[in-house]
Amino acid sequence: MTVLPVNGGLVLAAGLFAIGLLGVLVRRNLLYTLMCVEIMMNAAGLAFVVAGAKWGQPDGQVFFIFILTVAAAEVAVGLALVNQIYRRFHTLDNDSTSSMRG
Amino acid sequence: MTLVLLVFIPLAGGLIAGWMGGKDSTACRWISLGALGLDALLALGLAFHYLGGSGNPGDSRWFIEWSQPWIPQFGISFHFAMDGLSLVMVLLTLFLGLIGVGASWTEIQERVGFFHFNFLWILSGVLGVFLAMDLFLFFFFWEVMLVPMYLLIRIWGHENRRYAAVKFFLFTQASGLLMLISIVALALLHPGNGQGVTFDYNVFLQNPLHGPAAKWIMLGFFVAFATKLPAFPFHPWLADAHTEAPTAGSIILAGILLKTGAYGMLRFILPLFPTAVHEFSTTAMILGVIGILYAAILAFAQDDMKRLVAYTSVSHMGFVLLGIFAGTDFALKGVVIQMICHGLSAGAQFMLVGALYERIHTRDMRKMGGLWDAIPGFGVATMFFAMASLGLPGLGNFVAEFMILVGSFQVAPKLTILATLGLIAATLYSLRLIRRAFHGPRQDEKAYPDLTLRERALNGAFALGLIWLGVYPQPAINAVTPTLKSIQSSAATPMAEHNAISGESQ
Amino acid sequence: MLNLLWTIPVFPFLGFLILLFFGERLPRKILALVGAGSVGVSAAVTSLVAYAFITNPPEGHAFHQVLWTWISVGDFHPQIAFYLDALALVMAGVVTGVGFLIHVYSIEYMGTDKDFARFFACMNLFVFAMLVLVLADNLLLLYIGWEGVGLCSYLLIGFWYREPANCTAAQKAFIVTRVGDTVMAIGFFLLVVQLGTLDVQGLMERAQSEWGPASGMATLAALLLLGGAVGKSGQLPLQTWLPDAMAGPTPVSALIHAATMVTAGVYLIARTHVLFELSSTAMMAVAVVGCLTLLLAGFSALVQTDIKRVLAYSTISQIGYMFLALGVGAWSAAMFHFMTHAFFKALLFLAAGGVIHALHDEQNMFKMGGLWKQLPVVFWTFLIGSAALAGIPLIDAGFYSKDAILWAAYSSEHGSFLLWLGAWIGAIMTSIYTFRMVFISFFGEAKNHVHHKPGLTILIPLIILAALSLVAGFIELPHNMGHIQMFSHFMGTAFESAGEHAQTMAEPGGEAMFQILAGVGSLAGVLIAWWFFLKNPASADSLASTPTGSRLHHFWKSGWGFDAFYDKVFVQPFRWISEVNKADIVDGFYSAIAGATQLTHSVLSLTQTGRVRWYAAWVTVGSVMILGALLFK
Amino acid sequence: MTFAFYLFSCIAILATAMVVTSRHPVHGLLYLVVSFLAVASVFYVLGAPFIALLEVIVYAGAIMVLFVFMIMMLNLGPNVASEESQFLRPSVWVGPSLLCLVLFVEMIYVVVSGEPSATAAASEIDPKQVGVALIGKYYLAVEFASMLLLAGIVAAYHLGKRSLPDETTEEAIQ
Repeated sequence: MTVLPVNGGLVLAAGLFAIGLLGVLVRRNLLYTLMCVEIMMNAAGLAFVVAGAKWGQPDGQVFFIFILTVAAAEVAVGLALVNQIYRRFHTLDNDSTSSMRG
Repeated sequence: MTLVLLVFIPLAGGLIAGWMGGKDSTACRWISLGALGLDALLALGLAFHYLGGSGNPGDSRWFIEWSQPWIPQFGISFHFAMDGLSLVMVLLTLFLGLIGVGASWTEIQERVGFFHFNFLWILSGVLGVFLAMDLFLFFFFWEVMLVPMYLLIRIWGHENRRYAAVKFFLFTQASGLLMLISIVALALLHPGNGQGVTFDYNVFLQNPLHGPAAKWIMLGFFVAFATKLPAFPFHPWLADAHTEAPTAGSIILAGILLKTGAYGMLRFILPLFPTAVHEFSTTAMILGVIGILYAAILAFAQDDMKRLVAYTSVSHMGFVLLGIFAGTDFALKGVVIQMICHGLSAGAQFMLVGALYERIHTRDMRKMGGLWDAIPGFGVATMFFAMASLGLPGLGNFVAEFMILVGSFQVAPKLTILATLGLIAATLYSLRLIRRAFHGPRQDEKAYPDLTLRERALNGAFALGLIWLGVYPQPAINAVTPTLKSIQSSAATPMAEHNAISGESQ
Repeated sequence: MLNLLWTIPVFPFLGFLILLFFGERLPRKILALVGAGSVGVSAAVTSLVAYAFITNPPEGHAFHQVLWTWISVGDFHPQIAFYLDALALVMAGVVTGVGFLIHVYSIEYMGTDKDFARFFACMNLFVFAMLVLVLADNLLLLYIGWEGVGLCSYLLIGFWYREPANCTAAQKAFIVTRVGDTVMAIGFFLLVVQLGTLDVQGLMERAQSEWGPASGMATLAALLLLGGAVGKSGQLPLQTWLPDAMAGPTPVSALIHAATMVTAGVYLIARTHVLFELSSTAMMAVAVVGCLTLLLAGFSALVQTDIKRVLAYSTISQIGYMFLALGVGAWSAAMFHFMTHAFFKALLFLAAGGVIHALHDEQNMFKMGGLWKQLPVVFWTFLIGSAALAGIPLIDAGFYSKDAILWAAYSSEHGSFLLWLGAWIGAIMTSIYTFRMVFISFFGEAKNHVHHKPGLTILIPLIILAALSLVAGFIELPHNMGHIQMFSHFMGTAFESAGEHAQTMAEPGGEAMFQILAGVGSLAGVLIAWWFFLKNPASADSLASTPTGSRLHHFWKSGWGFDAFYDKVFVQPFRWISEVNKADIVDGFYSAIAGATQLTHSVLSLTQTGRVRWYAAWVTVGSVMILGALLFK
Repeated sequence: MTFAFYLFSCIAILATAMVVTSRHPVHGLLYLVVSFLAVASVFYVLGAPFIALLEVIVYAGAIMVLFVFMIMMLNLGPNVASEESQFLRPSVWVGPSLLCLVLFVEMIYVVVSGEPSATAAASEIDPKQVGVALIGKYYLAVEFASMLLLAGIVAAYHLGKRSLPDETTEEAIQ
């Protein structure tokens, strides 16, 4: 009977999430932003799976599947948007695409 | 079922008129006139049957009652009922509705169908308010009359209509929210009839709420109704809404919508929260007196004729507030008469201002003067209704104000004396209106058409109503006597000592 | 016959309706017929009713006719009902009789005015309201008439509304009387709440049985009613509107502001005399108000230049006499003076109107002069009226009625020497200013040309009124001179206590002395006026041009500064407040809420940059803070 | 097993850090694939083989391929890399790093303070269990997920069209 490093798994998820967030905050390229969002979602899924494993329940994994679905849809739409934006502004810099006066 | 029909006819008429509007605007006017006429005939039939002596329903509280479950889980039902008070208010509503259609006959030329749709739906909401005896249903109709009114001001109003409409909406909606909270709190806190939550008026009536909760719930209702009335610190929406609304809108707003506030106080606040009302009555009466004087001073200062008339409404409604919370027999009957008479006199004044605006294209009294020369018919009519508004004896407003003041004199002589000063203030603003618009030298030498036959007829209807109530108000008083008696007896417990005093001295 | 009572007010009302609705379309002759005729019919019916009432008096000397119940609340049932007793009959007779004469007079006087129909409509409405007032069976119905006459007064003072000054005068009249009316309304509230009725007879009974003499409530109620009477009758302190009311056409001044409406206050107090008798304080107040008013108005009348203003101040002063009489309990003397005053003051106004008309609307006496030759009938009738006003002994009605008041002021139980002295000085003043007016406008050299002479419709009413001014006094003679008491006996049926006063007056020696004093006083006044204003005008001017003299002159001319005082204390502050608060400060509160919302919006919209990374950063900051708050709370 | 877990964890962290700091999108993408593979291994270690497979197939496979296609379609020139290095000055890094660090510390704190027994008995959860739960208890959520995917497809199709009306610039002009 092996022992699961539950805390280690959660810490890993936290770390991945923090790095992904850092990427979102720092990178101006929309592609990077999308990638970092993927990282964060993956981290969240990881946390679900770790928690599910801890209690020995399948629900964590089920939720990972849902997150996967969301991620897939998000990437599809997100990349289509990136495509559209690049066509319109000829840049992927998300600071320069803002037309709000705020 | 008759009651449902009463509410339903304007709804249906509104739909048909709205649908016809795009094709033929005259037909659409006739349709709304017809729908209201039909409704008025129905109401008159009821009035003759139940007030004409023969059809007295005996001891029953209601003339007619109709109930059908709506959301039974929460004890909500389509519960309509009619007693003398409701009947009188329904008649007033339909009368002013008919006048309103007449008054907008030539004024409204754009989107006629949609106008009449809104107009009839407002009336339908008002009728529902007067007939609903389920608090949830009451709130439902309360909101039904609000949205079309907003549209009426927003679309067909004068220059500053957008501001006025939004202001109207925000005030009424915010106060309506308070009322909704109060209604829900009342339903939850009330012991009910032992069968779970209920919103039924009869159940609340049999077992009024006491204690600190009653006080807060009562305040919630009070703020909502006082905003609609409007009473002193809640009045600012009124001046803008009345000024900017189209003529028919102003007539309905002043004539009926304000009365829903007074009606709500009579119907709900007084009998449902007797102890809370007793504690609060002095404050409310002070607010009423402040309203009378403050609004009169405001009216005096205005240059805009319509705004002046609007503020007079606030002043007159101060009398209503005073009378309601004085709570004596005299005062309550006076309040009902005042509601009717103010509906007539203010309605007539708004109609005249509207008709005048159609001719001279201004409401600014600084640009008028000497109009009696050009349009003497207007002068006579305006003089008549200005006199009604200042409480000239022989016209209905005098009877009403006299009864209210006598009634409040029984419980609060000092406040009443202050309120009586309102009669002087009313003289000041009424005469100033006449003076600035109709007397003095002419400002221009243009000729304007005098009152048309249609306008004369409408004014005559108003004037006859006021004279009738001025010299023979007894039918109206008799109609509401049983209702007011039961309201008083519900509210009597803590007020017993006052009534005892006034009873002895009579 | 008495059942015709209700038709008396109805005829003028019908006339009003016809003139209102068809006034624009009918020819002038028919308008005149309807306008004057309706009042004439009403006068005829009144005389029929009077005949029936006198020859065959109803039980209790009062006739009561109920039309319908007006309001019925609890135990309070005011009715639309008429009540006829001697008091009401005299009032109704004067209103319809004098009213009819004035209407006839107006046909010519207003003949060229373009608003002929409006004039007669308002006049008819006035007669209607006045009749309702005097015939009312309860105070609430009386109030209809009371405010109705106020409305007509307003409409007629502002008849020539194109002139702003007239509008202002009209407004002033309405507002000032309305102040009094409001006080009176408060009195009504008190009566209803305390006694439970406004029916005059019932009220008097209950007041006697429930309050009794010297009760504080009775005093309060009486004083509140006095407030209304003071406003309507132009007594201190609400007299300021009456001189300005002369802005209306002269027949209006004659009918409303001399003969009838302004005496409504006298009527009210006489009507509720039982209540006043319960309180000696209230009686005293009435007497003092009357006495002060008659003096003040007398001095003001002395320095006016406008002939109608002289007459207006003299009206105030004469009504002061009536109040004095009421205050000392001489009810029938007050009514007697009311009647003679109605005759001679209407006469004076109409005659003055004749002059004004003849001189193309010239009202300044100093621009008249020497008119006695040019307008003989007007002159003689004016002279008769003046004699009656001044109370020239023996020959005219004014002497007898004023003498009765003077005697009562001294001899009655409420009277005193001071009141008599005031009234006596007032009488001297009256005759001075009256004959000043006569001498200045009718004697001396002619300063203006007479454009057209008055026709018969003007002269006949003048002559009838002049005759009445002379002979009306002989129906009531002091008991040392003929001792005729027709009037006071008749009035005694309405005032139960009036007979008692007649007995207390029985001191023949003293009375004769007072009569002589009164006669001498009025003759002396004529002499003084003759000396200063006809014989030796320079002396009057030099007296007026001394510093004290001119200041006093100005002070009196402006009516003792009441107008300026009210303007400072009431009018200006009210205007100031209303002007300051024009935009409604309460609205400011709600605007502040709206403003705060908008401010928050504009601050928060700064964060709407469209920069996704910043949004993410803020989300992060938020989650850090929430997590932190949860962890380290 | 524990050793494997830590090893793959380190790889995942390092690879992810490289993603965030890389200059060229394609490089970043490759690091991302590495990261995903490492996480998939972690899943396997944690006793979730089905999820590990899904991770490889969907994340590292399908989604990354989408990214690659997109980069190829956009055909970003060499100036992108230089532009990126312009943006990535140290001063830009400081604030966000601190923020993320704080968040990380807080999350660690949550994890550490939550449960005294930091470990649990390993027990593999096989795909069958997952399938039963998915189609049994969560059938409604599955329906929603499918609708979401459909919506994603429609949206992506719509946005991917060449000629969309050019609203943004019009508004900018106004």
